[in-house]
Amino acid sequence: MASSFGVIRAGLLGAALCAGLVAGPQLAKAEDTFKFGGVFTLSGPASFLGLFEEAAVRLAVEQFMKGDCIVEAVPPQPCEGGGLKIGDKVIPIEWTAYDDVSEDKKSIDAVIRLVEQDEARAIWGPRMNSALLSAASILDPQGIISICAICSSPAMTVGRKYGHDITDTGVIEKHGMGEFIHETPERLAEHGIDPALFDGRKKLGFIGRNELYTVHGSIGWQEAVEKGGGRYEYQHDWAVLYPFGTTDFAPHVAKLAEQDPDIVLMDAYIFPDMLAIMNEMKKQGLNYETGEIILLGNDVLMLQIFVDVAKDQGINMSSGYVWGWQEHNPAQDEATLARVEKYVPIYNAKYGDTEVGNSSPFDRGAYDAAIWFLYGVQASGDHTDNDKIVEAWRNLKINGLRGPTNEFFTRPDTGEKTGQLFATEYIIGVADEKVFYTGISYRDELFYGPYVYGDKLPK
Amino acid sequence: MTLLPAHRISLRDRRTRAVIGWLVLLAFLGILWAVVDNNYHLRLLVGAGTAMIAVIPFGLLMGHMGYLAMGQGGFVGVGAYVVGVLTVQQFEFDFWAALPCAIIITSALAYLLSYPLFRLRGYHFAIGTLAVGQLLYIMFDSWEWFTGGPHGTAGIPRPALGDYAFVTNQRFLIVVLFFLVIAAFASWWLARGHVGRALSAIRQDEDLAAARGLDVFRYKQLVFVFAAGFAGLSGALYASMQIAIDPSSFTIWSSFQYVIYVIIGGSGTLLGPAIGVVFLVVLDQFIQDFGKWNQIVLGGLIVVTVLFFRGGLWGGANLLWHFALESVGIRQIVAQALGAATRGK
Amino acid sequence: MLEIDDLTLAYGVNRVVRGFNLSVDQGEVCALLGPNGAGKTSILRAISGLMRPLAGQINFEGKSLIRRAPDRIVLDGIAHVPEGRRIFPEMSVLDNLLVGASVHIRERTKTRELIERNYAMFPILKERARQAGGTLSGGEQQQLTIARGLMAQPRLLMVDEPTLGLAPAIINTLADTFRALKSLGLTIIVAEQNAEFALRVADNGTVISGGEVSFSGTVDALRDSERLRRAYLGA
Amino acid sequence: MTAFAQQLIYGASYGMNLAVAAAGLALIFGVYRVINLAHGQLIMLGGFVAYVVATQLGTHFFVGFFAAMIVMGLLSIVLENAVFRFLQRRPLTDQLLASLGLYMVLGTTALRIWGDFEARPIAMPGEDWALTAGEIRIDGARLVTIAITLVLFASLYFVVYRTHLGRTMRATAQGEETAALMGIKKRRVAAIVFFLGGALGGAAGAMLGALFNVRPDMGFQPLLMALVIIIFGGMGSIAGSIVAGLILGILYNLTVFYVGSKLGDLVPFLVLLAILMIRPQGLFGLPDRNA
Repeated sequence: MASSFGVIRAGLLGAALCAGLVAGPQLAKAEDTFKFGGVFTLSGPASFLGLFEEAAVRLAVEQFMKGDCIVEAVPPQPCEGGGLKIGDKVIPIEWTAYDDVSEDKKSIDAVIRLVEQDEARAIWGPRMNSALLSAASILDPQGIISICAICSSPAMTVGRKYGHDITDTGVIEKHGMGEFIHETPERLAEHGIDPALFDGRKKLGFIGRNELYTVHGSIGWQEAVEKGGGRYEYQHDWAVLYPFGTTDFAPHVAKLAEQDPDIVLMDAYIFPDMLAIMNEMKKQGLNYETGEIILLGNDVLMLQIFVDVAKDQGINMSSGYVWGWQEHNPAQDEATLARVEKYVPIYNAKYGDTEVGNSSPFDRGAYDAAIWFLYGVQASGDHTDNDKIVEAWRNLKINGLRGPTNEFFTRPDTGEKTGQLFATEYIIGVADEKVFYTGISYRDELFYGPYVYGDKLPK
Repeated sequence: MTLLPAHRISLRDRRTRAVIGWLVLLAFLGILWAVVDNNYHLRLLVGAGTAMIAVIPFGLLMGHMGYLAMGQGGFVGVGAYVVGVLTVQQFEFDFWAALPCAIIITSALAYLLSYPLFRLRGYHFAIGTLAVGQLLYIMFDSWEWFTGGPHGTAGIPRPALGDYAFVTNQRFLIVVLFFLVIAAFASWWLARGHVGRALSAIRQDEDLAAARGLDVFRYKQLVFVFAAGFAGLSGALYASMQIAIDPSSFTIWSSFQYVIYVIIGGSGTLLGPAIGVVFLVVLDQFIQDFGKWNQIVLGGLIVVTVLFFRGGLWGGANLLWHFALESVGIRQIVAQALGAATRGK
Repeated sequence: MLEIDDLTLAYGVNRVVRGFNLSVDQGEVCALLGPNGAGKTSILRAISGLMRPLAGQINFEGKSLIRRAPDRIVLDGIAHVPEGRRIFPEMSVLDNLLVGASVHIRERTKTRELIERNYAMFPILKERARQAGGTLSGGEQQQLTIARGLMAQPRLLMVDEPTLGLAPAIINTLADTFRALKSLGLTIIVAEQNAEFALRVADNGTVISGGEVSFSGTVDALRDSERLRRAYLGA
Repeated sequence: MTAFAQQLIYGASYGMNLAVAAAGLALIFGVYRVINLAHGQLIMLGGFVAYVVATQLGTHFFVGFFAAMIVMGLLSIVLENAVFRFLQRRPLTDQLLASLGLYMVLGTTALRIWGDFEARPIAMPGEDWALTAGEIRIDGARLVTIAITLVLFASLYFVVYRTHLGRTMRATAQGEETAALMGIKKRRVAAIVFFLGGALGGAAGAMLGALFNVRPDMGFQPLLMALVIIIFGGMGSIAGSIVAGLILGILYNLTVFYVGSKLGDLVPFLVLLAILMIRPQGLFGLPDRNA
């Protein structure tokens, strides 16, 4: 009698738990669809980097299904609606995205969920830098294409056949700025910049949050300096890397000031951090308003919205000593502008009133990349073969919202094609509280930092 | 040594219920292992099993002994990094060779730390362990030459026996379940008899226990090292499961996670923490639908559990069972149903 | 003044007091006698509202004290001096006294008068006014707890085990104190193990053993009673 | 030497802010014997209240500052009534966990309401001037927060040691039941203590927010540091909070400056462990009666 109770109870408990575990959200299995998944930071401290990206990729998929693609490919690709045109068939695209809640662990779980439950053939993300290695080791053996549009790590691409990083890495950006500080006075003058800007500047500094993006940034900065042949001094050891959650930046900036740098590269992308650092720099004699130092930064520093916010906090970036870069050419040609004008209202109508917000250069880049990838799949002629997709995608160029003819990058030292999507970097300055394009841009000068991992991921 | 003497088998007996609960849980995991073919669900199971290996022994420290340690994630991290460093970088150890190292190093660390830490009690102990956890995290993050720093360490192998490699989740789950049974059995073995009584005496009134001649420190040290050793084992399996590890998996929040498992499941029992893991892993799948609000759901759940379900889920289940047994009506209904079923045969 | 009927007290399922009755008249000093664990402290705690009775009635000046909060009961005029000389050790003697006057702290002149009266009755407290309570000697601490109880200006003062751990000379002083308080017209309940002390200061006595009343009567009757001795020895 | 002195000053200023954050935690622990992890989010929410009132409604910094104190004080009372009062006789694990649950709920709510990308400045007096002595400079805004801190601590000291309210609080801390026998209303003391604790958290948030911008994750580091401070200074000791806050703030700055920018937390936590070993009751604390 007593044991019967146990059996019933065991059965009930088991059934309940089974039901719980197995009844998790599942997608219906449809045979002929192209399964495309994404892992984004949609909540938590870094959600601002994920919301617009997810929105843009989702928009790209929707536009593709509608047959209303904005970006054009070279050679031309059809965009007929209903999905990918593969041979005679039209293959619908199935898009699934998960939120990693700003946690690396969650983002790995999401990657596995996409691969093993949703059977995705290509995965967008994760962005979390420290999750990349884990994701790579899960995705690569299965030949799953992985794409990241705002990643920062060469770990996304180096030695990885299926890994594709679209433009933005901690290392490569620093090569862009590295080129800029080595410019000749003539070229500076030619573009309306004070030719004496870099005269007598010798020591470089670096400040950023302690994370992979910044660590790579600092390594890239050292590479750029070495490439310049000794005109400047910088060591990776000098980098000031403040920990997560830092509230008072005074000691960190003091450490930077102690090194007495002539040029400081601020590698941060979170407004409150950046403002706190910039305020503190002014107070501690690293004044970029008076030319005490030159402040260099990344694309976030060169956002008009940031310049406006900084102005509200009493920071004047218009002094001629603050420079940064963007991938997005502010002085676009007419064809590109026409595409932007078509795209922006669609995006804004869809997301403008939500927490995603209105269109910016970032979502345009992500949209470009997503459409480009889908064209690549279509051009391969076989959406089930990732090798063919990669091959076809790498031979496709696009005329995107960011500018014409984006393409994959070839490493100058080996001539080998890597997974790095090439996009030109444009040097940006601020004058009269508005960001402006200097006319200086870099393309072939940017190259991979082979020093981070050599040619393969760490084993 | 029998799990249950025959005369004690009664559903009113706590121990009987615990044994049944364990058998159900293990049978449940075993059945899932056999029937689940969705790799993602298998992976959730692997994750849950790995967490249980750390949580059940940790429950002895937290529930049975009443010492709240808020740095357990650090010990799991040590286990993971020992395996990570030994199997990957310069050393290229086999997983099976690295695993005991992980356990030994973690236990040794806990042994050393137990001397200073157990001079503390209550909140002081909690915050002392928090400090240890935070220091370990800083170490993982800043000893780049050893741990890879923010890069982490990648390419950790999954174990193999001869030609049989536990590479798939289903195979790896065998390894995890094996160690889970060891962890559960060892904890049960430790919690019974004099150690269990000593722990309970320490929880109720440590000074009194010491005054009665109990070597309180030795017992505390034993349980602390025991919990840390299994945390190291769990970390080693975690590293192998994840293939790549980095410091962000071993922050203060990961330490809190272990505490949450124990409390939600039911502290003071061995089964409770294990149930807590299963429940939270399943719940996590559902509250993903709450999207950005899921932390609120989890936080609210913790508050409600602490306020209203003092024994956690397992305590609540026992209470329900108790009411069911005490309520004559239900008993009759069940008895009739069973009678009908037997007659049917 | 205080009427207790059929009081039953329990900790969990453990009944410590059963069917206890007590009647205390105005101006009387009543001793609760009994060995350790007899339930004396529980009865005092029930009167002052720290413990909720399982059954029974407690009436003070015609008002029921059942389910009344401790702070209301203090306001009603009952002060409870707990056992073990629970002063506030890190607070000064003066602060200890002022805390005792919490229920009427706004009436400054009254508080000041009460303090002066206490200082007159316990001169040592005046000397030690700025000293931390924890630094006083045992006898001084007991004086402080009684003085602190008086600060609430009670009509009924309940003192729990005042002589515990005190030297005989100090117990003598304490007995004088009780007589002085009685002469002021205060009603007092004193719970004691020390029968000799209780018989010296009290008018009436009630002996409790095992949670029940085993004897009740005047001190004189009590003194001759075999039962008192038996209650202690037999417990 | 100048650099060292400068770091001392920065550290002292940051330490004073942390001391205010810790004092609230210490006060609640001292009287009520609960370590309230949700205090970290009260600090953060205090910053947001100050931001909404001072910046968005366009009032003076001090209006926002007092609003933060009052709103967080009230929220703290609500938390006491809804959660902590039920946990008073429960093991510390339960108390800590409940407060952790509250931490998650409050933190996520704030994140959902305000998001985390924007910079939220609060204009504060002293922002645009500084005292300089040779190479050493002291920002006006930091001086203002130091002044506020001193005023807050003086008021707190006055309330606790010079008023009857403070007397009842101390009495409750030293013997809750005995205090009840003196006619002290336990619930009222709890409400006041939680109000003061929450208000101090709100004040810390308003000051940190004004100095360094308001953000949803701003409560975490101050909470960690406050935990270290209350252990260091002695659980429940107000004087201990300010001394330990100063020492911790200075140590943090010196570590960053001389040891390494990544290792800011290293020395404070090492010192914490050392203190726990040598003098578990902290600098000013009496031996823990509760544990």
